[in-house]
Amino acid sequence: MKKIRIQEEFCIGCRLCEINCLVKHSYSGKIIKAFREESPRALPRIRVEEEGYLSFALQCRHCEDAPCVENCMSGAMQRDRETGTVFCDEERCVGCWMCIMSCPLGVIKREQKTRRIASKCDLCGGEGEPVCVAQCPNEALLYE
Amino acid sequence: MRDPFRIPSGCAVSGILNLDGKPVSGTHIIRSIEVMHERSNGLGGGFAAYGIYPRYADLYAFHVLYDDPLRKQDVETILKQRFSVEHSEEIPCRKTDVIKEWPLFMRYFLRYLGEEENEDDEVVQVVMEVNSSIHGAYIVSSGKNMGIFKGVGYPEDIGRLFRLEEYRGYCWIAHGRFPTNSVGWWGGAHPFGLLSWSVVHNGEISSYGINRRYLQNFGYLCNLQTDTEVIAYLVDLLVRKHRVHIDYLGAILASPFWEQIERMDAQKKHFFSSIRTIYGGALLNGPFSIIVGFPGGMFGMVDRIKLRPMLAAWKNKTFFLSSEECAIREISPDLDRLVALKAGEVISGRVGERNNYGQKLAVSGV
Amino acid sequence: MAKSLLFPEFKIDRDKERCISCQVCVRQCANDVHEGSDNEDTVLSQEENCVGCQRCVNLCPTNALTVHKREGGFRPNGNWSEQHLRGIYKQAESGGILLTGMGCDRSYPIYWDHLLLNASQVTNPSIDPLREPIELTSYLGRKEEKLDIDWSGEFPLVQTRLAPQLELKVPVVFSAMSYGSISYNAFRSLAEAAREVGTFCNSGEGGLHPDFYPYGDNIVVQVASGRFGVHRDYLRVAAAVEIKIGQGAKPGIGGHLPGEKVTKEISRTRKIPEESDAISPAPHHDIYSIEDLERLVFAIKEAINYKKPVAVKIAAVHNVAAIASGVVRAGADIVTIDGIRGGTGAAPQVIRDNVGIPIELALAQVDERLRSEGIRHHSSLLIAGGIRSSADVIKAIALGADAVYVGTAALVGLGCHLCQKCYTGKCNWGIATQDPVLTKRLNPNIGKRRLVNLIRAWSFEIKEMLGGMGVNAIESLRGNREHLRAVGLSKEECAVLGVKAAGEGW
Amino acid sequence: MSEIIQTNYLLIGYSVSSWFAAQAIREEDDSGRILAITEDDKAYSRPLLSYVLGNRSKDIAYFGEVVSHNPIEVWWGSSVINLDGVERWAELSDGRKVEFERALIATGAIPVFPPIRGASGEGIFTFTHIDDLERMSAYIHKENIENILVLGGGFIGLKTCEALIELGLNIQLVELAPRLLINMTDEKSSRHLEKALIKEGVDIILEDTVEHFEREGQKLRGCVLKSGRSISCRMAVVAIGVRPNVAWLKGSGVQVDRGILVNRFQETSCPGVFAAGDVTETMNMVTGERSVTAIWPEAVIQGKIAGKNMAGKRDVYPGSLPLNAVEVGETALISAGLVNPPGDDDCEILVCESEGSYQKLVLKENRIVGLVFVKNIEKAGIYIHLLRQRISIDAFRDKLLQPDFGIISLPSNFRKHMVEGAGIEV
Repeated sequence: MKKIRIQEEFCIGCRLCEINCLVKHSYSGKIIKAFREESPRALPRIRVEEEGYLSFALQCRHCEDAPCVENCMSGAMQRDRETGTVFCDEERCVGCWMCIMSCPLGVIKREQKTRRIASKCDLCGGEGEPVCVAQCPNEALLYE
Repeated sequence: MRDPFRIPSGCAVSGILNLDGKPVSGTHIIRSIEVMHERSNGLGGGFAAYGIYPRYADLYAFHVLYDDPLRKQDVETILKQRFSVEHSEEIPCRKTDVIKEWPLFMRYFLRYLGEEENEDDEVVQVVMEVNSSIHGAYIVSSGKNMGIFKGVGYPEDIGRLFRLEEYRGYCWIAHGRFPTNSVGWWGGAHPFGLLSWSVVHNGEISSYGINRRYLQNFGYLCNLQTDTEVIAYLVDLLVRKHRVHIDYLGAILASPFWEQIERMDAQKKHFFSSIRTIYGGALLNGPFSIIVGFPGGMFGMVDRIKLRPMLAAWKNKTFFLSSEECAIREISPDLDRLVALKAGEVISGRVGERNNYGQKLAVSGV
Repeated sequence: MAKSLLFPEFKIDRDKERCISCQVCVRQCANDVHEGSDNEDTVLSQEENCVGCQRCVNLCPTNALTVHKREGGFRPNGNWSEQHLRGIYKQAESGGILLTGMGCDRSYPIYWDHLLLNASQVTNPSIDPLREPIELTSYLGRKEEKLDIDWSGEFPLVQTRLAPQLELKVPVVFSAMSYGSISYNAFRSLAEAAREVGTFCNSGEGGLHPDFYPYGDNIVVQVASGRFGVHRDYLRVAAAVEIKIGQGAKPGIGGHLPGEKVTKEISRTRKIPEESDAISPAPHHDIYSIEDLERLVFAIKEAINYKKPVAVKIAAVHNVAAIASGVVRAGADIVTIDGIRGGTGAAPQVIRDNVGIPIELALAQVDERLRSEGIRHHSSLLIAGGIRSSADVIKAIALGADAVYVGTAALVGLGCHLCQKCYTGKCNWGIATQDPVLTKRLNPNIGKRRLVNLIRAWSFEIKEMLGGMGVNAIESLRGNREHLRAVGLSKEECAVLGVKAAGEGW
Repeated sequence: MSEIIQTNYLLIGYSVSSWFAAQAIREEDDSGRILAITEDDKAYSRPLLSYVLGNRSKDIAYFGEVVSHNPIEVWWGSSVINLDGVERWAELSDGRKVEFERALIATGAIPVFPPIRGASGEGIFTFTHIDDLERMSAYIHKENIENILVLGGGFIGLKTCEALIELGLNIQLVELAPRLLINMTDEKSSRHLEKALIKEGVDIILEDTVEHFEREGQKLRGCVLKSGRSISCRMAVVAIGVRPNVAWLKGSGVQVDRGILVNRFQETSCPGVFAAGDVTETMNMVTGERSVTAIWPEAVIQGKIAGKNMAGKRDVYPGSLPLNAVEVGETALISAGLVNPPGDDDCEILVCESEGSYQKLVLKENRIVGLVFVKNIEKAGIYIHLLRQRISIDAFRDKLLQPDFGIISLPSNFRKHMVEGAGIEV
């Protein structure tokens, strides 16, 4: 399966990935609306970590033996059998946070929607390049 | 008066060579070029003939055009500094219905007075000197046992003016001119000659500017602003001075493309890439087909992507080159072989050589 | 400290309706112009430090920012321009030489813009580059006057051994920009692009980082007055060696890489101690005459076993034609001439803007001079200094250049916005900097792709123009000034350029 | 003589451990017969019970079923009443006998129900089984319940509270210990949780328990606590703990203490008989003590390892790690490992507190051995990973619990392995 490859040597720490991810997963999908009008504001499903001059954007690696999937007792966290994407079925998610506990990268968040659910990278639905990759100004993220 | 413009031209070219060296009259070449009347527009025509002065075969035969007869004295002064004039006369012309006026044409048979090994270079020097410094006089041809006859008019009329049917030569080349802009000037007509080279040319040399400057590096001054002039000088430089084999002139003047060279075997690749690296300034770009006459033969060549026509033909011991097939059939309806020259190809014929039908020479054809 | 009389050069407009306070601008400005407020709801901008590099504008996801020249700061005055006034204020405050970067930005005539190209009509068919080959391959190096060929065999055998040549698939070479003046990633972009398109890049006087040795076949290394990083392997790994005498942006003076830019890797590359200033003297202290140059040329040729061409780079100064002739006679296989608009990482502004002559005039004169001396084929001519487009390239070729160097154009291709602040080391585009936060902003994979695209695009355009002229090999245009005509130039300028006025035929 | 069935693999009980064991067996052995015996009549996720009660989840069914070309057989509504771990046969409730090569005991745990006066009769529930869910829902609805007593502030008690809050009931939560989730919390984290519960209207009564229930006829009326306080309620949920379901193993030859004793391969004292999940007693990876760790993630990993070993591979169980999460209102709490080290232990404690948020790490010998996070829980997985992997925190000790702590803080090789390695490779 295609994965997002992180090239930390080219991450410029601009956090446009976070911004674009947030917009992509917002209600309107429009940047200004998503930031200024939608409440609660959507959460980015990618996290830029920084230390000194080093930085990189981290999101779900869609692990092969994904512990979040195994540890999800509702079956909301699952792997799309065709694309291999690990995603959370928001309908099924009950917010038990087993996934958060079991994610070694800490890339699952609690997000307030109609109720609180686990929110993580869904590779933007698995069709085409995820926005974080497509919009990374320096190609620090590759989808390959 | 000197034409200040370089004249891009259309044109017809034709050439006949008897491979046994038997002289034939000028009638044939006139007939041949006349067929291609439509390729000329009456602003220039001319002929080169080889073997026409057997009596003075060892002497330089200078044809000199005097727009201004007063310059005759100046020219002769220069000539006499280096040569002894063994014989001189006005070139006989006849008034025709079409051409009623013409400038003075003189011919001089000259013996070089200096060291033998320098004589060709001296001749070139004198030609350059006269043509660039004496306004109103112009050395039309400067070879041995050959001569160039040219002027403003259709080529067949020029032929008749110069009474070429009375000359007998083993090789004839002819040119009918279609300049796209021109003031009629007799010196601007083709063939263009230097030493025993004569060049007729159909086309336009896009690389003229650099060819001219390339030649400048070697002491050739192109003052006549004609494409044909650079061709003649390049041929002289390459063949006479750099000893390039005529059959391989195409490798320089119409070289194969790098991508073709890439695909060649190592030996050829080395040859062609060396040639291109060194002789880039001599590459003739743009459309052309040319016939070059030289003592004992002639060759034809077309540009590297064949933008102008040229055919070669053989019948018994006669070798033909022409822009159009009709011009060959006119004088030899049945042919042993007829081929169209390929891009960048040189086809030559030499007196005493077997008919090669152009086969071994397609070294750089596209 | 007394209050400065300077005020911001740029004005930043932030569209409050569009700004989403995402702080991208804050994070991207190395000059600390933007600042997030404590509650992160608003972003403020302090214009004093803005250099107008447009990095924030480019990355702002909502296009909320506009950075433009601040208007009306100085009272209009035809004589006392803003540039002069700013210079005086700065110098009155600092007491130092005004530094700047990139090339001369004065409005001297740009002759490229006064030269027009020819095209075929009727008498000569133009050639369609999509259907017919059009060749841009060029060879740089000394050309023999003639070839000795043995014609006796089945196939002719070339007897002459050709002098070493640089084969260029496109007559555009990336000019000397040292690792040090530009970042590792910028240099990598250049080296990889050069290899991809079949041309060369130039190490500048910064030595060659070991990582770039594998690119040696596409690198020209420089030997300059500081001799930084020059050693046997450096000379041998490269495709050619260039002795740098002068630079168009600062003829007659040396160079200075401040110690803070001499990082560990640069120290390793230049073979100088870390954090020490790298000072290139104004002259080579072993070249005080043309004979001395000849000795260095041949010393280098000896060092590289005569296997690669040796170039000599000089700035275009008043007597350039005669100097170039001397350089050719001193054994240079390639003469590089750098005009007044050539770029630099740092130069005194007064020198950059006032010393030297435009490259077009220098090129025309040098080419003509060498031809008239019959030595044009002894050296190839590489010219530099303000080549901005494929049109400039082709005009340079027609004037007589064998190939052109592009520096600024390549950097612009990499993202440079010509803020002219290279000397500060705070290049927000990651080009002219060694700050690891900034250098990673230039991803060499992107950089390479952009440069390859640029050169490809230019070569397509060059082919179109050549085809239009009915020329299918670049050498048939080289020095072919018949294909150039001048507009709006005086007779003297036309004469210097060796170009007829537009309207004149052949 | 009743029918004798032969199978390669017998799974006794069919919940999470068995699912993952079946999956693991199938990865190694695509042809062997796998037979599962379960009392249930469908596969469901036990931890979902409270969420279904609280209407957070519509469905109790577990979504991640076992996938294989060769399906496994499940006999629903059946149970094993006798097992001979030495002779390798099991007797089913319907009298059939199954002979097996390998068996997995995964019968889970059953609620502890204390002997309290008045506890028998309607209105009092335990909450670990799908029948409990149905009965409770029906009872709340039928009896129009408004007040409810939850006895036990442990994990199930709190999960029950979460659900009952969603239903809008008034809850009284009684816990004998001085704080909630006694093993998962410390004083401070428990206070955060209590505050959140109170905000949701829960009445918390600590250090107390039910002395007896009071009834009005059959119906529950209330209870009296040890402290003497009396509470009126018509329904109560008893959630004071679970114990492994091992009673039926008497005479099987399988050694049992509190739970089934297993070795590192999840194999019981009877070779060929394995056990996994809530029914087992395993070694705690932090303390090294044997205990029952009745949580989903352990059931998963034990099931996988048992399955692998049953199919003839060798895979070793690293030890159990108690961990869990609860959320009340906005307050989420995650806890793992050793939260309250015994006083004589040379443990180091790092704490980071801010408004509403509490993070505590327990370190021992430069390794993380336990944590409890309240509210700010999203990076807990990273710390738990470090705990599981026993990574020395020496290189990044000063970054622990810093707001920008992340993968970037970890040694670069380890970090790259985590981020770029195929899969998780932990």
